[in-house]
Amino acid sequence: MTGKEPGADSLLSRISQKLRAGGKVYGILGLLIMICVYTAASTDRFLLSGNIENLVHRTALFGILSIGAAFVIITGGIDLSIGSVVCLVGVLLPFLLTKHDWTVPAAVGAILMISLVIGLVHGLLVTKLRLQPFVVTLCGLLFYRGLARGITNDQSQGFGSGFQELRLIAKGRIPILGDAEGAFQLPATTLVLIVLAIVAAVFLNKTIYGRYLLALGNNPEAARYSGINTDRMVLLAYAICSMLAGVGGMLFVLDINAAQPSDFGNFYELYAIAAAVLGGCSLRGGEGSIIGVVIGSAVMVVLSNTINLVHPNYQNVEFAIIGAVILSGAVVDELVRRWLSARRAGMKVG
Amino acid sequence: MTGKEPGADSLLSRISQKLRAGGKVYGILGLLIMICVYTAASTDRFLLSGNIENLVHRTALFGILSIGAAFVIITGGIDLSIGSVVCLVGVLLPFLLTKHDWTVPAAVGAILMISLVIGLVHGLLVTKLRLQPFVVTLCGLLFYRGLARGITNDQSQGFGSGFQELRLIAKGRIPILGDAEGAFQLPATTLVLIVLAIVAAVFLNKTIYGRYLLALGNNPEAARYSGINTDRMVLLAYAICSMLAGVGGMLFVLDINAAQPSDFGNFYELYAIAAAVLGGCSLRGGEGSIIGVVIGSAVMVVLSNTINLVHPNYQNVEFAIIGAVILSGAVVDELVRRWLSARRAGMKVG
Amino acid sequence: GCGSKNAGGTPEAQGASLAFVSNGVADFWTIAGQGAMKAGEELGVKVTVVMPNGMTDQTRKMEDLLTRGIDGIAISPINSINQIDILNKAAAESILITHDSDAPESDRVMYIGMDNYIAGLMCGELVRKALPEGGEVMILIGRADQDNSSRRRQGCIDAILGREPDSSRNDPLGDPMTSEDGKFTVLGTLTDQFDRAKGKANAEDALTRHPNIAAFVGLFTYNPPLAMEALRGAGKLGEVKVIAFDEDEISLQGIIDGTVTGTVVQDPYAYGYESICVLNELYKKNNSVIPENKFIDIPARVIDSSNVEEFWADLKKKTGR
Amino acid sequence: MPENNSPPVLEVRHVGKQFQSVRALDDVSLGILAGEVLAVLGENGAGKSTLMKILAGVQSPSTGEIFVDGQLVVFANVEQALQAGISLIHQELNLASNLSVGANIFLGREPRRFGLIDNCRIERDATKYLEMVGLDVSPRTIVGRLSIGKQQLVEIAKALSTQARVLIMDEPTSSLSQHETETLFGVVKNLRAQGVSVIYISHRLREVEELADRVVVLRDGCFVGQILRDEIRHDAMVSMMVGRDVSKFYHRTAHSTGDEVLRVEQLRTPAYPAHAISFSVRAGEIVGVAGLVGAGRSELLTTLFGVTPAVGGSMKTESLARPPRTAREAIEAGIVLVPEDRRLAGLVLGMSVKQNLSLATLRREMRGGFLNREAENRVCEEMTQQLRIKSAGGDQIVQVLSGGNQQKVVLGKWLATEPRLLLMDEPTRGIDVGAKEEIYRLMHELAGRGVAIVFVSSEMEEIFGLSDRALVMHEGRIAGGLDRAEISEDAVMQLATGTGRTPAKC
Ligand SMILES: Nc1ncnc2c1ncn2[C@@H]1O[C@H](COP(=O)(O)OP(=O)(O)OP(=O)(O)O)[C@@H](O)[C@H]1O
Ligand SMILES: Nc1ncnc2c1ncn2[C@@H]1O[C@H](COP(=O)(O)OP(=O)(O)OP(=O)(O)O)[C@@H](O)[C@H]1O
Ligand SMILES: [Mg+2]
Ligand SMILES: [Mg+2]
Repeated sequence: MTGKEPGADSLLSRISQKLRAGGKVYGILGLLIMICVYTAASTDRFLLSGNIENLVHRTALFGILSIGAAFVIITGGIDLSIGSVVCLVGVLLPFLLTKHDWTVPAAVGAILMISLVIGLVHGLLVTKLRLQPFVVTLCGLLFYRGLARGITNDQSQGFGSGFQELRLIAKGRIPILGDAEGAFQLPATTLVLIVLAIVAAVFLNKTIYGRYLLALGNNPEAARYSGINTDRMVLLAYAICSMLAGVGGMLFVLDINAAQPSDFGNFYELYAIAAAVLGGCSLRGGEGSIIGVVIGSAVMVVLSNTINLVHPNYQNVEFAIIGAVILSGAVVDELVRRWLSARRAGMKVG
Repeated sequence: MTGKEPGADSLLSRISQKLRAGGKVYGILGLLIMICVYTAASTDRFLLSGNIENLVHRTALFGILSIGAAFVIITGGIDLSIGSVVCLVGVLLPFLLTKHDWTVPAAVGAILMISLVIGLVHGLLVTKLRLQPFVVTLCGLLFYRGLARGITNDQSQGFGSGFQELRLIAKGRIPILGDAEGAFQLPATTLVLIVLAIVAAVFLNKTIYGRYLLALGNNPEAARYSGINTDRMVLLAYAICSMLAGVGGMLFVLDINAAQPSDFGNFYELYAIAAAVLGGCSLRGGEGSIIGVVIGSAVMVVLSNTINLVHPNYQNVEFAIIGAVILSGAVVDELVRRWLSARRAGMKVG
Repeated sequence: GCGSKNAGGTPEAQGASLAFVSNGVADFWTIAGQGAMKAGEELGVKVTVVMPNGMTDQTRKMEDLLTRGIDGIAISPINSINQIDILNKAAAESILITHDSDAPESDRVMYIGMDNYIAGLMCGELVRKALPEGGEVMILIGRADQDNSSRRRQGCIDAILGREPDSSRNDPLGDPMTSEDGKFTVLGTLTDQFDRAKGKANAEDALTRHPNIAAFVGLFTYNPPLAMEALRGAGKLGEVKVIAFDEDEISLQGIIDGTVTGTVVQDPYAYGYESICVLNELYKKNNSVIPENKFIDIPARVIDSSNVEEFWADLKKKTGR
Repeated sequence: MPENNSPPVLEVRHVGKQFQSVRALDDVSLGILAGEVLAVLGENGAGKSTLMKILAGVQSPSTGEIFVDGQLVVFANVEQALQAGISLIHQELNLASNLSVGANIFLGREPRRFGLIDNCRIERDATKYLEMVGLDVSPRTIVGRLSIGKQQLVEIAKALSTQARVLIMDEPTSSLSQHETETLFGVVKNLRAQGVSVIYISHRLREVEELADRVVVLRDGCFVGQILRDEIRHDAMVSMMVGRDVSKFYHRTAHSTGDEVLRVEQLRTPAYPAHAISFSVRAGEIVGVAGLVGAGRSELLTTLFGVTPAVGGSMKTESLARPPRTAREAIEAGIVLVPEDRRLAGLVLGMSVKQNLSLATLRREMRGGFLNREAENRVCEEMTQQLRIKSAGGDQIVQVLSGGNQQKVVLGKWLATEPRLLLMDEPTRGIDVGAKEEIYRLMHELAGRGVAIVFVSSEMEEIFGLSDRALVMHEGRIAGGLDRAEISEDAVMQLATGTGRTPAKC
């Protein structure tokens, strides 16, 4: 290498690193801000504290699922069973509490246990039997929903008017800005998300295990040759994902108060994965940022809110709009990337 | 090298070749036979020519989608938009024919055109913009259904009691064994599948394009360095997939007579992908067999028939059962594979 | 038209903004939506028709309607006993009435529609009428786990089996049930999750499994046509009776052709139309529209060969299809 | 030799290539005559491969022109280059591992009958080319099952099958051993005789001495000069490449060997479960493992390192009583492996130099599971200095480093763990003389510090330039061991080809 190269190279590497996660995060943040500005400009109801509360609340619920999805995606895998786990958990909680009079700790404990086991099974099938994550979790998608329908015999499960205290976890509002009329109150779920997100971000970026995940997502062989127990790490990722799906599922049903086995959580895995991808995770593995993922889910939540508030008559094309936005996000991201490297080349020549 | 090496190597290679596609095909075929034997043993109604006709008919409809999915999967990609394309096509055909009085050729032509364009757009985004297939087609999944709902304003589109001749393509039965009462008659759709499957199989295994697909699915660089225009081949794969989704979608709606934009074709992409995987396609790309894929879809069709005929009370856990079967299929396949290679090692020792 | 047009001025200027919320996406609801829109035009009020996907979405859409500061909401709760919170929230911040499926436990002002259980009973009666000698009956339905469908199904079964009406029953989906007199057998209920290919397959497989099945009951709009397709395929159309629900044109044509015994129709158009009219009156503080039983009955009707033509003509006129 | 009046078969004028920030080639001009063997030399990152990729239509030049038979041409893609009779054997393997050897050889040029692929002909012709390169496997073999060396031979057979007029070989021998190399030389000389031009890239200067009619040297993407047939000497080339005089290439200093750090008895590897391997290594000893392609050398090392499970046998180190089952076990026992394929198993290409260097020591340095940034930086500092890793700093992505520096990063990762037994598989594969010298120096330093080293090499000079003792493998067995004094080309070749005496001292 020549003397001059290093400087340039480090620029290259720094930019490319930024582009890796950082850049994408800025990108998605920009998108979110744009949508918010547009909506706020179109209707004065958007910024009502009540609406903001709804938005951060919904973002929390989806964000929790998306963070889980992100961990699996970072290992280069995928989890299609998230929605079905949400469904299974969503019907089980009321089912156990109301139909079988379990105590709250027992029910919650059992459900977390089940989610954990589900995650471990996925992980074991992927690592020990070397099955493809897509296949394993696709079977999960079919299996857990079928299970939920079987257990409940196709009947919705709900809390009726009971378990109000428990439901506060999902419905509670914390008056952080005093309880003046119309003052913003922090939804409990948002608090949960903040805590989980911080823990997840620290875990991913500050602990050796996070480093291991990124390394093996990037090159499993090299990670294994470096003495990393890749199997255990992958197992961990799937466990985290299903656990978070379990937590999310419980919060969902506590919030909604009932779950229909046949469609509770349908397609949620796709939202979660989309949010993770929007947030800068590469499905090739080895890349991802927690904050980006959370913003990603916020984008989708706000988008549908925008449609409901500003264009209620376009509700039936909501999906089309969301799809179009995600795609354009990805396209713009790619184009910016190219433009930047073109610029770099230009700078170098000139 | 010594003299014995080639012998050993070629044996090795022949076994491994069998294992690659052949073995898997035998595996899935065995599974299908097992299920059929079980069902036939449990109920004498299973082998009624009427039921067989239903089964081959349904297999045809899903098989066509699965063959399309297989081509994309072989390139190492994935198409999540199949179900939504089925939906879009399924509502457009009656919409154009009944609401807008298009002629049949015009409508069919336009729809095939649309499917083709969809496939090309996917392909271009994947090859030229290097976007991840999962992301591109996930957006497709959201977009095309939304579009279908928008176009039809959420009203289901149907042929009413008209277009009986056209519908014969999907409903017709060909009395190949004479038209004696209760004699088996070949559904027209099955004929379509057979033709498509043969063409696809020859294309994949006997033409250079098929080989190019397999090569680039395994190692795009190697294919490119060998002077293969990989982008064009990938484009082709996505085009084929969406075209077949279009054809399948038309047959579905002609068979069922009406399509509800919000539900038509929901999850069909997952069935198609599952069938392809069952049939021996590797989602890592470079592997796949058409006949296997067709058998794969047959397994899922027969399975749900089995449940309806033998265990109707388990009808609501049907998904669970299908999921379980697919998974055990994958597991057994893997275990057999290992057992065989252990055998090989053993042979070497002895 | 109902009620009175808003006094003077361009309607849009001071018209209320009202919402009509369904419990899902279906033709039934697009017809209802048309009724709502029509009323909106006549009264000069802004009407938003909302068709959510499932309970979570319905709750979200409700929240956002309230954020919009909607003046009145007519909703068909998917799972009323478990949606009290959002319903009461809506009742508090706006004017809430229910249609199609009631939520008596909530603070809703009133209910417009009919009782799905009773409609189910009527459907069951049709079955008994179609099969004087009795026989085996298979029930086809989209989903069994939402209020309207489970009540409708239960009513149908109770009538077929000639039980004392009791809407609190909930029979399992699978196992066959035979009436006291042993004449009628309900073979079971097949769900298809709105997947029509699956729905058709269910009907076909039922025919395969039960050679001497006597009748299909299709409890969701699209089920009867699928049953007819299956029967046509098996060459048993007309031989096996089809009892329909709702007013799919194929079903109506079937009644004319004699391949369908009859259908029980609600009046979705009226649901939509009436709901908006009532909401508008309530918005104008005219509470006289509230009957003391808080229930405007839009009874389900039995449509059979005797009255199908005029019904269909009327329907076409209303919906312009 | 070639008659110089006719125009060059292939010529580039003022070619430059710019990657985002890297100037890989800068105004390079050169031509090659019919029937000429042109060697292109240069340190890692000099731009050799880039230039070749441009000639073969894989990449397009940022500036400059290409001429074939004096005609200006522009290659839009590989196909056009092939049409023009130019074929390239890439530095990295580029085969479809799911297809058969035959299918790979004719990939993109399948013979057809009635529009369908003619597999019979493929097999027939493939066999011909396989024989040429002396690879004794069936054309039906799935490529993925072959060892890297054999795959390299398949690549060569593939290139030969294009009937090219200009055959470009980018480090074709990097994973070939003496035996295959000589077969290859035969092929090349043969081609030259037939008037085919060959551009030959290698870091093995001895090969160049033997083959080349002319040597061209690149440095930092610039043309620095050329050497003609009769001036081609090792030191001449070296000094032109590195711009300085690399004296005393192999340091043959005897090491005072300490006590035994590894004893292997009856160890059997998956590739050759039938053959048991026994030997031992002492502290401070450098043991070279020679053998033909596919002899099982890599398998031996990966088994010792625990990434391929031993089929049987025992292995003793101070802390281990059996073969390790995972790399972690091996590393904790002080055994580390510099793998054969650094891009596949050695490096996390997407991560930074620092992250790669610290990857193996994270656990040891962690504070309650948390990363220890100081330790990371320290390791990065130390290793970058000790190994003279040329990079734009610890945060640079290793992907853009040149081969030599990448290899140093792998070494650094392991040295940071302070190993007692260092296993190296082809440690200088694709590395330029300068870097080679440094790596040799390092190996001696480490040995001097009492680290035991077992290295696999297919390069004869390395075996007798570095080893205190050589083990020669043949089809999974250790055919024999040679003391420093006994190590000679013939001795090694005899054992390697199985014609030698039976094992004496291991
Ligand atoms: N695709 C690429 N993107 C960015 N930089 C590149 C790319 N390919 C090569 N380079 C840079 O161009 C320079 C020349 O690389 P090249 O591979 O031609 O060197 P080389 O002479 O082949 O080295 P070696 O002997 O290790 O093969 C190096 O600095 C390398 O980092
Ligand atoms: N993945 C594999 N599956 C089956 N056999 C393999 C595999 N990899 C290597 N082999 C076989 O194991 C034997 C040893 O291969 P290995 O790579 O260890 O040899 P080597 O001496 O290192 O040769 P090379 O220099 O080519 O690496 C070879 O015969 C090879 O064909
Ligand atoms: Mg190179
Ligand atoms: Mg090796």
